[in-house]
Amino acid sequence: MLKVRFFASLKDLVGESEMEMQLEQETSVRKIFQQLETRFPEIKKYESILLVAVNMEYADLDSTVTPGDEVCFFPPVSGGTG
Amino acid sequence: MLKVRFFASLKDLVGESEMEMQLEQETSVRKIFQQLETRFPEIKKYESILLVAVNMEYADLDSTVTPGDEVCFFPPVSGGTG
Amino acid sequence: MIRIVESKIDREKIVQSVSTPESGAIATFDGTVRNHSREKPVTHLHYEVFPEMALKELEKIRAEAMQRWPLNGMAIVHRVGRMEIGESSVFIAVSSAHRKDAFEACRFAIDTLKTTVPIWKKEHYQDGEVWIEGYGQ
Amino acid sequence: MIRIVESKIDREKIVQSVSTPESGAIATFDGTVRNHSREKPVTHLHYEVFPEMALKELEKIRAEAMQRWPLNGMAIVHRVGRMEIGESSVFIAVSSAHRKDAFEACRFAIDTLKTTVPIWKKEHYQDGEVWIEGYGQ
Repeated sequence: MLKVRFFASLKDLVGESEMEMQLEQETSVRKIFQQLETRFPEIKKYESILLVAVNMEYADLDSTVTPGDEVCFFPPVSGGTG
Repeated sequence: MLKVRFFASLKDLVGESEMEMQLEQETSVRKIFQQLETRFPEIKKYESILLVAVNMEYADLDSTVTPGDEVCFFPPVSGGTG
Repeated sequence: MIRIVESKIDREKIVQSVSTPESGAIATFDGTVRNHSREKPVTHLHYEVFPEMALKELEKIRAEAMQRWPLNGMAIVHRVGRMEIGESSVFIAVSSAHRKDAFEACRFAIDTLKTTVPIWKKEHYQDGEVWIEGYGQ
Repeated sequence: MIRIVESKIDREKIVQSVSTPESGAIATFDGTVRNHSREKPVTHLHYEVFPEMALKELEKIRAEAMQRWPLNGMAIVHRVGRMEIGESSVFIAVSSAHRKDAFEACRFAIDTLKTTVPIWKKEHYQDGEVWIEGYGQ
């Protein structure tokens, strides 16, 4: 199993803040993203800008995920003001 | 007449914060300073570093003073911290 | 002090947390909610956060700053949830013996926060709302 | 707000004086009394001022900053008289739409103040006292 979380506009697009996905063996973040794309085609437009974190550390689409990991997808951050 | 004021270590050196000096006609700040030097020889060491203000605007030893002006002599400023 | 809070930011308390007898300078940055954005009137803001990771990233910023500059203290507090015009969304305070270091580290902290800390801003207008997503906006 | 004061500086009040609905950034600089100077322990400080001219020079700094950067407000308050370790001798607050301008103007203000505003610091030690005279010290 793999825990997947979404934030901000990506959460709105997916319609939920987290979900579990089947994962039996090591794979790449990209593969996970492609599975999401089949369910949520609109997510494609985020491919070139989205940020990825695996177990709360920044990663990218080529990073490896293994069963039990937590993968987070979110848009570029916009904290603060000024 | 001319009003002359001193601040910080220059005030300590001269022993008072202000004095009046005779002045009948236009002269230079340098001339005033030289008169002070005859009374307070130690003031000489400030010649190259001191700041001068005439009527509360920064001036220098070559500036002109006329009767009724206020001339202030003080060491380089050191306000603030950090 | 590294915090994500939901209530009003207490600037004075944060400044006091970095004040030390060895410090001659405290630089602060206060990010406040503007009444307009890209020529559009803003009614209020809402910030969403990924809390555990945001705290980790804020700690990283402080650790890097403390290593790069001779600082005595750095505090970063980010508020999340709904904020009104004029309220502080983020407050950073940095103390050091000399001002140059405090200024540079303070600016480094806010610049880095805006690209690495997982917090997102949603601007609300009279006629709708928009997620702000982008680098350093 | 441009002030020379003899009592404790109220940071929060000064920050509020520059806060406007158009501002997204407030940068501040707080100059605090250090417990040492040139390797020597300091017990307290004393600041002397040429009040009328100091106010004029502070106003000039603000006028120049408001002209050079798109600011919404700038406040400078300098305290004079006796100050204890950790207390603020000077506090500067600058507000602007964007942080770059607030940071730059704040730094300009403290750097300029230290060379043009007629205020002098006397450091007191266990065994005596010394006028600090020099540029930007």
